Amino acid sequence: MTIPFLILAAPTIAGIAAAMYLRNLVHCILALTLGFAGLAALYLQLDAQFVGFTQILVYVGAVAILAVFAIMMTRSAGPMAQPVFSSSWIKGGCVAGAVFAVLAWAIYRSATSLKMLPPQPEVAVRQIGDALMHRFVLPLEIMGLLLTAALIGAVLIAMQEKPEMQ
Amino acid sequence: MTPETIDRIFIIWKHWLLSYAPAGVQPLFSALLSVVPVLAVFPLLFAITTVLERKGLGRIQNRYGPNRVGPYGFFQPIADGVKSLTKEDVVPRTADQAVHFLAPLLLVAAAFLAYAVLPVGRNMVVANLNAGVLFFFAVGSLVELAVFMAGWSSRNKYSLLGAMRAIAQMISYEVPLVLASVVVIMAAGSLSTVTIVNMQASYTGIWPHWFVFTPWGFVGFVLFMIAATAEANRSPFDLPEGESEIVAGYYIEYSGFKFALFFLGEYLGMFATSGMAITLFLGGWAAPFSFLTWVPSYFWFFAKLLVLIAGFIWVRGTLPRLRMDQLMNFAWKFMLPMTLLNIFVAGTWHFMAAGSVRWLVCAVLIFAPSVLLALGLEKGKKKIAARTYRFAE
Amino acid sequence: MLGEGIVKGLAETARNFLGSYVSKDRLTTVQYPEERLPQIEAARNFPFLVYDGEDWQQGMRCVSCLICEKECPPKCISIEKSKDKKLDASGKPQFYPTVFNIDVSVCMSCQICVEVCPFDAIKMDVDFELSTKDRFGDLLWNKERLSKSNEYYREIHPTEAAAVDAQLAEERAKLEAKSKLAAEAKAAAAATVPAQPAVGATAEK
Amino acid sequence: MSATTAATAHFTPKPSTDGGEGQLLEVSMGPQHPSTHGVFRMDVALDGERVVKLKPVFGYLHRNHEKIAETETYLGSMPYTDRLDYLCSITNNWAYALAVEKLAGIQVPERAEYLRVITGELTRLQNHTSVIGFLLQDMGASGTPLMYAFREREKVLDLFESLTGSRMMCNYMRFGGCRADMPAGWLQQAQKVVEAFPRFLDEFERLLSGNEILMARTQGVGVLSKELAVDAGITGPMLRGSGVNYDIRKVDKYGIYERFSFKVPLGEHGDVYDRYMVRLLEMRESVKILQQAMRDVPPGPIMDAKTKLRGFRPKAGEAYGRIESPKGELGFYLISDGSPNPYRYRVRPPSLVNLTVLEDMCLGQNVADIVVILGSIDFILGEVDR
Repeated sequence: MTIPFLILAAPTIAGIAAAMYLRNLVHCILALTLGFAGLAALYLQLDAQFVGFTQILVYVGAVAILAVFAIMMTRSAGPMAQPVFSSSWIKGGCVAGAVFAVLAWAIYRSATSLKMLPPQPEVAVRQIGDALMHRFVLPLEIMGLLLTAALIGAVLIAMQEKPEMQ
Repeated sequence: MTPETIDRIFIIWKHWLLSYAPAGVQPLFSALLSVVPVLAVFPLLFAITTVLERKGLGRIQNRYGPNRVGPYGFFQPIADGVKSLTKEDVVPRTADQAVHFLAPLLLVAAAFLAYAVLPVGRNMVVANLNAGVLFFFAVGSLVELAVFMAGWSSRNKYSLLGAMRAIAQMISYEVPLVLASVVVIMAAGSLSTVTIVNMQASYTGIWPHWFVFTPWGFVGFVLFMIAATAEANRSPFDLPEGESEIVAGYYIEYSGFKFALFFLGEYLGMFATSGMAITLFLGGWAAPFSFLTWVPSYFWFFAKLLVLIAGFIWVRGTLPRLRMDQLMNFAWKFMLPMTLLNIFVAGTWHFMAAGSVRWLVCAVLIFAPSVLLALGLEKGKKKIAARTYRFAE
Repeated sequence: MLGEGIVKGLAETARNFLGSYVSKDRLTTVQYPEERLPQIEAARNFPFLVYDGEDWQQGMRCVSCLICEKECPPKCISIEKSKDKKLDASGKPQFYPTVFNIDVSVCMSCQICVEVCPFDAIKMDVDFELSTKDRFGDLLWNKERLSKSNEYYREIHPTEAAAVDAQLAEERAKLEAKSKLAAEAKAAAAATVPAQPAVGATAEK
Repeated sequence: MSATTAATAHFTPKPSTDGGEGQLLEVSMGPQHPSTHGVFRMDVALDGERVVKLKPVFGYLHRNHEKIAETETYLGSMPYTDRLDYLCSITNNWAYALAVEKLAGIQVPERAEYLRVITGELTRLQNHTSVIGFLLQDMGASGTPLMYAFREREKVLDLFESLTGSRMMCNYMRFGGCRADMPAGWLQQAQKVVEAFPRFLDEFERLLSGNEILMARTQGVGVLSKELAVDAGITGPMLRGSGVNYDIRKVDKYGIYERFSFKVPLGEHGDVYDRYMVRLLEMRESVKILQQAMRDVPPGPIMDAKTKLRGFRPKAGEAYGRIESPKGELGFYLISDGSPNPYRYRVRPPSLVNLTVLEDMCLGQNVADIVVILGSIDFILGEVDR
């Protein structure tokens, strides 16, 4: 636990917490974006440049914008009428606690097993490319196929409007 | 002083200044010394560009342009600055105060971040990141968020429309922007901007090895510049501002200094994408001919930047604005296929032996489909063509 | 081919950009306060009252007939007619305006007052720099401010003024001939018929 | 609420009324909006960027023109007609003079008729240049076409100033002729301007007519069908852009228009591009008319000697005088009861009538198209609101 880590972790946690507790949906998303950015900074601190920048590009640049766009297109952006705590908060808490426990267990286990490894040299982008093209080429292709299918599906959904327009 | 010393003068100064700093704060001081010039030079360039743009547009339109403040009107930006600083800062009552305040700051901050990876001269880059190009596009996407914040928080319908347009446009054109630069990354085998420039800074005879002098590089450069125009919200893609349609778009409710910040952010974004185009395709700080290498490298970078800015001004002075659907059509039906095709051509180039055959094959591969795509755009659902007219006696 | 029209347009703007440095025909802007366009003779901006001779009160042509006040479309002229008569430049007793005001902010420079004036007493000025910081006082011009000499009129509208002067001189000559004739007749008839009043002769025009 | 725009009102999107899925955004474009060409407002309901409802609101510039005219003398209304369509004061004067001449049975001398044709066609040139410039300005061409158009328009306005004394508020026509004869050298100057004009049109066409963006923005946008145009009483370049051969210069042959040979360009699709091109081609025809008129202008008086300026009282009756103004059929309807003032004075403004089809042309189009369609209508609020 270094000081830079704390400096970066604090806004990340704060942003994510604010995303849950703020009443205005747009504020929530902006706070969530802060959380994403903090996460990216944490990756950078761990010398994972590629992952860090991809985090910003994908989560800040695309996911947050997509959410914002969805809100802008679909509903009035005023604050919600319901209270922040939903009536079934106990169930939700239980699920969250369970997920946290599993994650913590996994991290703890891997941390103990990885402790022995020497520090990795900085991963170059070229290595990532090599890995994607050789060792992980099948998962990559499957992902590509899945995304193409999703893209075609999205196009089809968008296409249906056309006869109505004319 | 030898040319080498002049070329290195800023680095020498930096080291000289750094030697006075105590050892403990040296990294911090070094970073500061790298960042402050960027914060000083590019806003100054912004000031100069506003005058140049107004004077250039004026001449294009057969006017003088600003010529009242100072010699030939070159102190106009000072007058503009004073004006924007002394103006009342109006915030609409229904606006979301905090977001309304943060939006211009975020925009300018994101625009400045992009300069971190631009090599403005030999060994002159703020941060030589391994994934520099990726960093550039990552911080570029922050601009969209700032634009959304401005448009949404103003609580104005025009600004909301403007923000929707801006985000849709930026997302659509970010894809071809990134894909157009992929060819260079393929050729260079690196995401580091410094490496990319160094690869282009060699010569055959007097001719440089810029990527723009290859078929895929040229097409990539053109596509990159078109996408950059759209990213920078410049005419003919200035729909988010759309003066005549949605008044001023997402910054309609900003006044005074915040408005100036938007203005600054927009121009900084334009310089940054132009700088990236120079880095990727036009050899960065490399001299255009081998016998001109004695001229300091930073001079070449800024000279190229000014040429691209002049191009932006010229285009702005000529073209009318596209419409939203046409803009999208152009992005997805022309730009995207072309960039993908360009990647394919770049791959072909890579695997073919050097010579005129390679040139011919790649040129045909890129030219024929582009004509077809253009025809497809023209002869789409609504045919666009010049018409002849009949006359009644 | 897509882009052809765009390239043509770019060439055209480039030509204009360069042309604006060499051709005066393209760069038509006039740097106003320092440079000025030559004054156009027919220009009209705001009426003024013409006087003959040196003294504006003495030589004022206006006889306060109130026609312009009546005909002025926006009704920006207000005149008060004098009770007494005063000798005009040619030495005839005439009514004169005690008050003659024109409101600059109302006047629409239509020149109808000039066209309907039978005495050529009101003409259009070419001076267009009438702006003032005083919203009320300075925009209502009185008789003194409105009066300008015939020499000034000749200067700004030479052609028109020459025609007016010739016409006035002719009328005056006719009048003199008539009055001479009348005087002779008077002498001949030994004051049996009274002379025709001079005002009527001018107003018949 | 902010003072900068009226669009802040009703911020919350309202549920759609047309049964569609989306929500409608109501935007009030104007009265302070850069492209409404004056104080004009449109209540627009948008579905995304598509227009589903458009209600024009005007009257902000109403100044009681017709009623004032009834309290003025016949002559006194002449300068007021300048202010109807302030871009083309001379054609306004002409239409009014024509109506009064019909009412009072006045003959116009030959030279005055030629002067009227020359100034009237010059007015058409300068009106069409500025309209096209404004149209392209609305399309976002950052002022360049507008500045080129204004550069040429200035030359015509210079001619007007040296002939009539004013650049825009010419107040030139009188019942039975024209107010001022050509000063020395004017005709030569005018000939020079007219000879140079086609070169400007060529430049303009090179600049933008073939431009793909312009074609994409205007072709198929704001289509006005032939039938609707006729039914709605549309006149002028708008009607001809829709392909209806109707030009009052040809139909009425008022003045001396039957002496000149010129053609009437007709559009086919009735879209914005056709209206734009029809105006460009019309200017070329106007140049032809001007060349003929300037060649043939005879010497002679410019005012009917019998008509009095002061105390003008036409006999009781009514008359309707109309001309082909640059914007369409401009008519003046007058009833005289024998007094110095008209009993009834009515203007048939082409701008207002042409504006009535705005909603029909805009529905289903993009919000960006509204301003282009509006620009292609060529209306002047001074004439719409009167």
